[in-house]
Amino acid sequence: MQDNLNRPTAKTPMAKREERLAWGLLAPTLISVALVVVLPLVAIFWISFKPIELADLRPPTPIVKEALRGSAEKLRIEYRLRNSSRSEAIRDVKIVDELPLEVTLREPLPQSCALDKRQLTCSFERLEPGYNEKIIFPVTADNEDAAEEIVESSEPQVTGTADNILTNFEFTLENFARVFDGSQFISVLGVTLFYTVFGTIGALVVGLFAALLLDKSFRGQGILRGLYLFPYVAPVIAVAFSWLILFDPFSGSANALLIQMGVTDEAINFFGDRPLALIMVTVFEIWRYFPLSFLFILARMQSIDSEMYEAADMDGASPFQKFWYLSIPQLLGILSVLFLLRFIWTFNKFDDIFLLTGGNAGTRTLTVSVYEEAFAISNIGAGAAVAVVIFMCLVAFSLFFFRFISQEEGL
Amino acid sequence: MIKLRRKAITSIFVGLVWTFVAATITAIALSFATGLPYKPDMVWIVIGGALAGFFVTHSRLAALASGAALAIAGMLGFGIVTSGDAAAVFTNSFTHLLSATIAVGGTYAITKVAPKGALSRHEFEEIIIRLLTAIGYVFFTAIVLIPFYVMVMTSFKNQSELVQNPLDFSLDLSKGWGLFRSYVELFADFNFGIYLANSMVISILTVFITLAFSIPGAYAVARLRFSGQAAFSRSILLIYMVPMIVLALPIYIAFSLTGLRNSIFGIILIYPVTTIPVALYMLQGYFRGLPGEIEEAGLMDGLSRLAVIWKITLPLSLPAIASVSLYVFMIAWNEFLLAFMLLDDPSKFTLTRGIASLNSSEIPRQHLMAGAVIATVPIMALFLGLERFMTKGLTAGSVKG
Amino acid sequence: MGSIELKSVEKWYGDAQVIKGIDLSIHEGEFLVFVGPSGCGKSTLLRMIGGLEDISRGTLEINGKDVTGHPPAKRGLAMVFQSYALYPHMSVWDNMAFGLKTAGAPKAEIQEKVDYAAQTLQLEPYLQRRPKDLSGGQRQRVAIGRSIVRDPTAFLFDEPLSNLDAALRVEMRHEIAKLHRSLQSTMIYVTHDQVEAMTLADRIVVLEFGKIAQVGTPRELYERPQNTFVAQFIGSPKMNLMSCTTQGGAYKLDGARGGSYDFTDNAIQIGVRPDHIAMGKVGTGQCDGVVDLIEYLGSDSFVIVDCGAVGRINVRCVGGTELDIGEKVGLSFDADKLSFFDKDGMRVS
Amino acid sequence: MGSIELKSVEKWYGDAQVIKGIDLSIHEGEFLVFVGPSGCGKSTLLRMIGGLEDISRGTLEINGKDVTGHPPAKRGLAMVFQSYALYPHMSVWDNMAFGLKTAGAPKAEIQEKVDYAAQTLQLEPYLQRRPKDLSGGQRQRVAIGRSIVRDPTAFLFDEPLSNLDAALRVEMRHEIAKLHRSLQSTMIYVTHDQVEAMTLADRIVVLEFGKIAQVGTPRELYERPQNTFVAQFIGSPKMNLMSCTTQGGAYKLDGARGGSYDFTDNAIQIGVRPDHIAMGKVGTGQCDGVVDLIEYLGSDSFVIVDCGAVGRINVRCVGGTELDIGEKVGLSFDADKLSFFDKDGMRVS
Amino acid sequence: DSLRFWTTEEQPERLAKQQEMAAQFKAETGTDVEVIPVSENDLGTRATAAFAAGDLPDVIYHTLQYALPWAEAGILDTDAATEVIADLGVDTFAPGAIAMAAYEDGTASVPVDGWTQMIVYRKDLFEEKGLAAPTTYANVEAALKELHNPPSMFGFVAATKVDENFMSQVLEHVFLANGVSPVSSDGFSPLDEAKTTDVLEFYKAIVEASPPGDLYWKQSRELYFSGNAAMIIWSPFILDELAGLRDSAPPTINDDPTSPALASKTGVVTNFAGPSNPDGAAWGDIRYFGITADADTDTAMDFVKYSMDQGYTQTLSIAPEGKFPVRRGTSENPTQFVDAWAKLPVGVDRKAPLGDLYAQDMIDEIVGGLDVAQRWGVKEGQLSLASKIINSQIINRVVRQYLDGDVSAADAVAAMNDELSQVE
Ligand SMILES: Nc1ncnc2c1ncn2[C@@H]1O[C@H](COP(=O)(O)OP(=O)(O)OP(=O)(O)O)[C@@H](O)[C@H]1O
Ligand SMILES: Nc1ncnc2c1ncn2[C@@H]1O[C@H](COP(=O)(O)OP(=O)(O)OP(=O)(O)O)[C@@H](O)[C@H]1O
Ligand SMILES: [Mg+2]
Ligand SMILES: [Mg+2]
Repeated sequence: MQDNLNRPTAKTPMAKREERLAWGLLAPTLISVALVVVLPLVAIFWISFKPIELADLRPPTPIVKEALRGSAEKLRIEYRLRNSSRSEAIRDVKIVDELPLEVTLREPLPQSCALDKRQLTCSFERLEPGYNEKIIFPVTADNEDAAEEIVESSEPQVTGTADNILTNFEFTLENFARVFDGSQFISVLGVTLFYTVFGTIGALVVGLFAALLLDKSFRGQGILRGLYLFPYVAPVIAVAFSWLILFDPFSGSANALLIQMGVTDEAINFFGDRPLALIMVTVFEIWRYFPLSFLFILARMQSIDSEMYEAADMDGASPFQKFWYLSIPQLLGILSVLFLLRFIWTFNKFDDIFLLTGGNAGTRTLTVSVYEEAFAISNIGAGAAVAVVIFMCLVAFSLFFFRFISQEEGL
Repeated sequence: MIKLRRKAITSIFVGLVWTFVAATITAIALSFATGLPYKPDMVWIVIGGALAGFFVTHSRLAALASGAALAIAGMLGFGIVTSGDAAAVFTNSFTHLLSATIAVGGTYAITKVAPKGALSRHEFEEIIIRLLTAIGYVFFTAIVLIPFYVMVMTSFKNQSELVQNPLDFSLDLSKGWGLFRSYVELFADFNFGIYLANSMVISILTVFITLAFSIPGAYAVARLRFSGQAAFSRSILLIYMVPMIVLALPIYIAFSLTGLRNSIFGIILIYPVTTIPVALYMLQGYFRGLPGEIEEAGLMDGLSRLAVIWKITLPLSLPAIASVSLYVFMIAWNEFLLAFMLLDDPSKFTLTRGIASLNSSEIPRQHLMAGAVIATVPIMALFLGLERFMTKGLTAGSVKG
Repeated sequence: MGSIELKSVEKWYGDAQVIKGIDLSIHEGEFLVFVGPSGCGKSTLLRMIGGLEDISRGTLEINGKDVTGHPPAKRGLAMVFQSYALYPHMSVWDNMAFGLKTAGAPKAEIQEKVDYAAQTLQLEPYLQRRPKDLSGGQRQRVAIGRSIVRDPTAFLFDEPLSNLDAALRVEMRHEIAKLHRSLQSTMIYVTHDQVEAMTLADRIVVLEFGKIAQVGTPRELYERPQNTFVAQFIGSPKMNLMSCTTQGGAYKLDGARGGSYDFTDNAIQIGVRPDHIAMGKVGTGQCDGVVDLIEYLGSDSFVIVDCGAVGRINVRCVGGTELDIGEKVGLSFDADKLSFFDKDGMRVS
Repeated sequence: MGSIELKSVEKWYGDAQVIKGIDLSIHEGEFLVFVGPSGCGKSTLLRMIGGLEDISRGTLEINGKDVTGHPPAKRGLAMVFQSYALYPHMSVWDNMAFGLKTAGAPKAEIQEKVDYAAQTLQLEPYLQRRPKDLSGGQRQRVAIGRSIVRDPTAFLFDEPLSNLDAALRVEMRHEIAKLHRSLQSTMIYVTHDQVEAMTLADRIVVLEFGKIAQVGTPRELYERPQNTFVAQFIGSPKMNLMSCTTQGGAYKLDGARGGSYDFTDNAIQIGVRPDHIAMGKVGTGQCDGVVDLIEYLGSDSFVIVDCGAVGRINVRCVGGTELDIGEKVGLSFDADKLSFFDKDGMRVS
Repeated sequence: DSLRFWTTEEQPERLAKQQEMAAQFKAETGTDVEVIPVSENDLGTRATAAFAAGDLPDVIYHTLQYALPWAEAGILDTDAATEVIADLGVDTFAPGAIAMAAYEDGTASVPVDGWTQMIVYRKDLFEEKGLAAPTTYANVEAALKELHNPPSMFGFVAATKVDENFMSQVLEHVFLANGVSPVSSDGFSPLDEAKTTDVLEFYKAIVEASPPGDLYWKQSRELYFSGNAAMIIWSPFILDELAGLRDSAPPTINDDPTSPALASKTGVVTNFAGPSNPDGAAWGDIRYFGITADADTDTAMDFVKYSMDQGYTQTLSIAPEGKFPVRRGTSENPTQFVDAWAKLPVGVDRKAPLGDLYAQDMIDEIVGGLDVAQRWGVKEGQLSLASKIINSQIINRVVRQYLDGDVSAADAVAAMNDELSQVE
């Protein structure tokens, strides 16, 4: 105790040097991660409370198009002024443009406009939502074609201020109301859990089996191990489409084979029927990710002290006894770690289902919902709300995970 | 149970199960190879399997005889596999010889380890394990190979051939280079050359940027003492757990607002950030495992920390860096979601995005599959060529999916 | 019960012959130690006896019964591994009981035997702990306990103490010696530690490249090594070997003096242990030399004397020594304790 | 040039104090050895001197200059690591030249120094090899060579021989001793091997839990250990310690006889090494006992005598012994060689 | 200058034709046109996304359903479209096509071409069994009874994949046939329960005669081509494929994928009638060039004008079988484009004019469809609401629930009315 009180508190120069270096080395990563992970996470919370659709991302801006139209006495410069937004007004709009020397104004300027030397300025207090008007300046020019070129080559500058829905302080709970509304949410959650739980367990069990097969050395073991990793290594889009084609109800080989073998009389619509589609996407998940579990379990198995099995041999244990009493308890650690990690990853999975069924036929998971809401229906706010729900689930999982993993072997 | 543990009974059981497996795989393999309707025949499987299992135990000769019997029975029309083309004598005999060999040979190989008579628990379990192992190999090889087989073969066929007989994957070699028509069209008409180049460039740049960021970071986390180090190494895993779709939405918005959407630059900006945490995690694990004494020797030899990283740690970590690079390359190459959401113009598509566009209209399926093959082949080639590094990379980093 | 007979036992790994025809009978109740340099095949031989490696050629009999092809479980032997090989997920009690459980022994019997072993090895306080919560010595005891409960025909030990620190090693060595005295079972023990071999063994088998170099009691090995390999392998510091010529009942060191020689065969090397050399004035004894290094060890000092053409000779001085480096001395060998070896390195006796 | 001065040096890991205030001056050209049980802080102390760990409190001076906060590169020391720590991706030549290269030495000088070191260490045939193609001893030599080329103020060795096998260890030990003799540089050497410590050191520092238990020459430590820790730590087999009472110029073993005692302080423990006990008839000497175990080692035998309440006493018999287990003997201690310790375990002298 | 042009005609052959036209346009004006294929399913999302990002292309080739919603969302520059039409001459266009895209005072987009949906049926089988052509609900149901014989022959291949536009189209077609519409001139009007029930029951009948699963255009065509379906609903784009002119979608009814045999066995019906609407109706679609709000307006207008004038034949030749000219001619030659169109060869891998492949009466039936072409909301001036209703896929979903037996017909109607009333 006395000693502890006596502990030196000041950092030694060496420690300080090291600390500075460490932060220096980490800085690029920290900044980029903050920009691309932390900032978006904050953003998604913000957006989830906003009534915002995809199209609202475009801030209301005044658009002006300039053209020299007509000829002779009808010759005129037209400024077509529009408000890009149909719901928000724009205030203090100001157009500034250079009036070329080649043209001369024929009529006095309208009230809202002024000419200073060759600089033309028009101001408007307010452009109503959906505003779309032409401002016409009749002009004369000696060479109309040349003038047109010159007039249109100088772009008018336009400025204006408007409320931006992304940054203003208008909030709503509607997005969440929408997410939690009705039976839809329950079913999506149910599907997500089914997919996650069975996908994870399935991949673990299948991976365990594969690892048992390859946990001996024989010629060709390396090739087989490489082969069994293919599903994971290949691009998801390639394998997902292969599956779709393989299981196509009309021209898929799987159906043809089943019919030919007499297992079924009618083509089965694997990815189109409830609840088969959900089972199939889960099977796909298992197929695609068993290699990972297999790899990890195999690595763990091969690191198990082989002397332990020899001791069991001396003790007279049979193969199944060895598996059950020795291997399984030894693998429990890695299995539970894998389960937790894979659980979270499967929960996060989007591509697979999106490519296989697009979330139809009862396979809509939370992640697919984000896409559907935000992009298919263009309701970004609602999509963000689902994303927030996902994120909260994950935070819960992670807390649990770290509780648990700290006792298990570190990964 | 103990009573049942006699070799004869066990063998009959093994014979039944294995004959069924043998018949099924023969039927599927031959169907896929020829397109003819092969199918297993349950009745003869039960009879033939039981008999084969019974006789096989006696001797190698008996095994040979029962194999021959099974094959001949097949040719007489009582085969465990119904031949797709019973008329063709050659195919027919080949079919039955093959299925009988697999069935009987397998049964023999599985049961031969045990002596005759009553089996000890060890011996009984040994047989069961051998049976399960054999089935396991067949099962895994089948589930892994079939989708890839279908993918490759479909890309060589045309629509009408496929619709007419979805099981027929035999190649019409007379078409010669015509078989590659889909590939030629993809490159000629569908810009796959550009997609391939885009994917390459993006993936390689991603690898370099990722390494440039993660190597110093990983070193700091692994080796240097600073306050917050422990918390830091944990939060790397946390970042790992944020789902891409959750991030994709705000990234999409931000990119839309800044004009980075629909640009390769934007993609190159965003891919490394998805891979940096993974790389950081993998590398710091590796750096921790490097003997600290070598670095300390460098310090004693008069190097500064940075020089130690550059001259000692990096050369020593080359294998790990290779693994990380391959893994990152794979992630970038296979990435779909961001490419799909952020890219609109075909001139900027990556391969995965390009394939997605093949699915959307009346483009024939063989094109889609040819696209899939084009995307799969490079990553597979890398994988097979550098299996050691790749597997290491996977094990080290890929709790991620 | 507990005799083991090896008849021309060989082991081949592919084309490499690792055990080159070993004939050995191990008597009931004997404590036999295999020693030899690393890689000479000690572990392989032990594992072949235990049934963990198959025997490529030759036969193995236990109690007169041929068990060459039998699986380990059927040989009735117990093995203690270098790394203990405890089941990490089981308690000490379960570790010890596992063998009996798999054999389907009744509960009461298991309980009784485990308790007995635990008591013998003073493991009672730890029965509910996991191996990872035990010290090295305790783990080693559990490993031994696991063997004891099975009442084996013989115990096989593969370097059981090499993972322990020096002090503990001494202690466990004494315990194993006592255990052997109380159980009176056959024990086969592999080690590369001379001290263990010398102190524990009834007989020592010295292996060299998969062959037996010598079998005998520790004293035989120390005093009458059969060849230069054993001579140099046993004893620390090792025996000094010098070239010599023999003629007419006398030997002569190359480049120095000699002494009497009462063997008929022609020896070309002479071996003498550091203990059996006395230092005297220059010109006395068998050869002269200069003190090159003095290693003071407290209880003894070893003086390394550079004798020119004869070589560097290590001499033990019990307790300290007053010599200085660079001093010239004469060395005389204890005539009774000399060993002579012929050109094949075999003892001439 | 090469004196090193530690002043109240401390090391804290968080709340744990690992080095507890060490004052030590290391003279120029001295061979100093740190010994102590595992975890006592030997490596930490060495690494603090080298600059690989920072010094939490206290100062370190090299050649009279305070270098406490300096990075390793600026201290001019060289270190040889237990695992050799060679750069695996460089050839032997490059390994040795690396330090000079980073210091920006001219080519010719590098070449000369590396060649000289290679010659000294007989590494010339291997200069182009990678470390992985060398044997353990050669690697160790390269590690030493790497240090030599840099002409360091002092050499630091952290258990440099512990990865070598016994025979090689002896050989390398002799080489290091010779190296010190020829270079005359300051060397600080960490080991847990007594033999190395005793044979190599000019002075030994015995560490116990981060504190210095005793500093002195090997002979001082062996003959006059300052406390029971050093008494038991130095010497193998270790010193026998027995409880005793002292009164009126005489000591008496608890439960046995005694002898004369000429100190004023009250000792409660008596220590005597196995070498300094003679066996005689029952009833003679300081105590009686029964022979419990005889460990025959060839050159010596150690007889463990169970003396009842006094404890088990280890006695050395040079060469063999004719005793049998169970025989009764009387033990007499060499009166000149006794050590007495007070209740704090400190020597009474 | 350069223009970006999004097109939903993304098959390479069709793309090539458009690129050809772009090249001609460039030769003429020096303006580069980048032709970017966008799949039809993505078009809505992509356009909105591009609008949000401010990087809309200059011109979009789009279907009727987007015209008004996009005009309202500000994606389209309707003034520019109106001006183009005025410049080309309003009266050279088919008035219906202009009317369908009428927006405020002008037109939302420039109409390009159109087609009507048809019931494609196996004339040979109908004749064999003495069945009447499937022009009415009753005729279809009668034919199902005779011909449905799975798995070798399915009576029909209906659309059941909820998220495919195809299902919306087919359903709208069937609804229109019975005169049922969710919009009136006042906006939303609840579906008539009796009439809708007729529709639902009819639809259930054809679904029951279809194979199981999520069906859309792909399966319809595959099954019909392989000779396993008696009737399907499809667009005229099927006409060349039916005749074996396209290798990527070959008829597989016999071993020769290039044979026109199936074409000769096929009949089509465009005008389809339900019990409550004996006059029947045809579901028609018009495609438009939309000039966007971010466009380089003048250049974009030039491009559209060019495509509708000098390049118009080229535009139609992309797929003449499915692109009937909406602009009939120029003011000088009012039938110029119609005449040119009739001579355009159809097909991809092999070519032949439609007239060579089908009997004249069938061609008349095909082309005549455009006269009776209808869409919800067109007559009522509520096309934009109708588009929203369709895009919401509510009808698809509820109908699917009804088909799956989850709800009764009456409940389905109620559910649709309830949900549709909330669409705005
Ligand atoms: N599986 C194997 N394949 C090939 N050679 C092997 C195998 N196992 C052992 N060996 C070789 O057999 C020889 C004997 O090995 P063994 O382990 O018995 O030596 P050891 O005497 O126990 O050595 P140590 O003292 O190092 O344990 C060695 O040369 C080793 O290389
Ligand atoms: N980074 C650290 N954090 C906390 N404690 C440490 C750290 N490094 C070493 N220690 C502790 O400091 C003490 C001294 O360690 P050190 O390595 O110096 O021992 P040592 O005497 O060299 O032992 P050995 O003989 O086993 O090498 C040990 O108790 C160790 O647990
Ligand atoms: Mg060994
Ligand atoms: Mg240490």
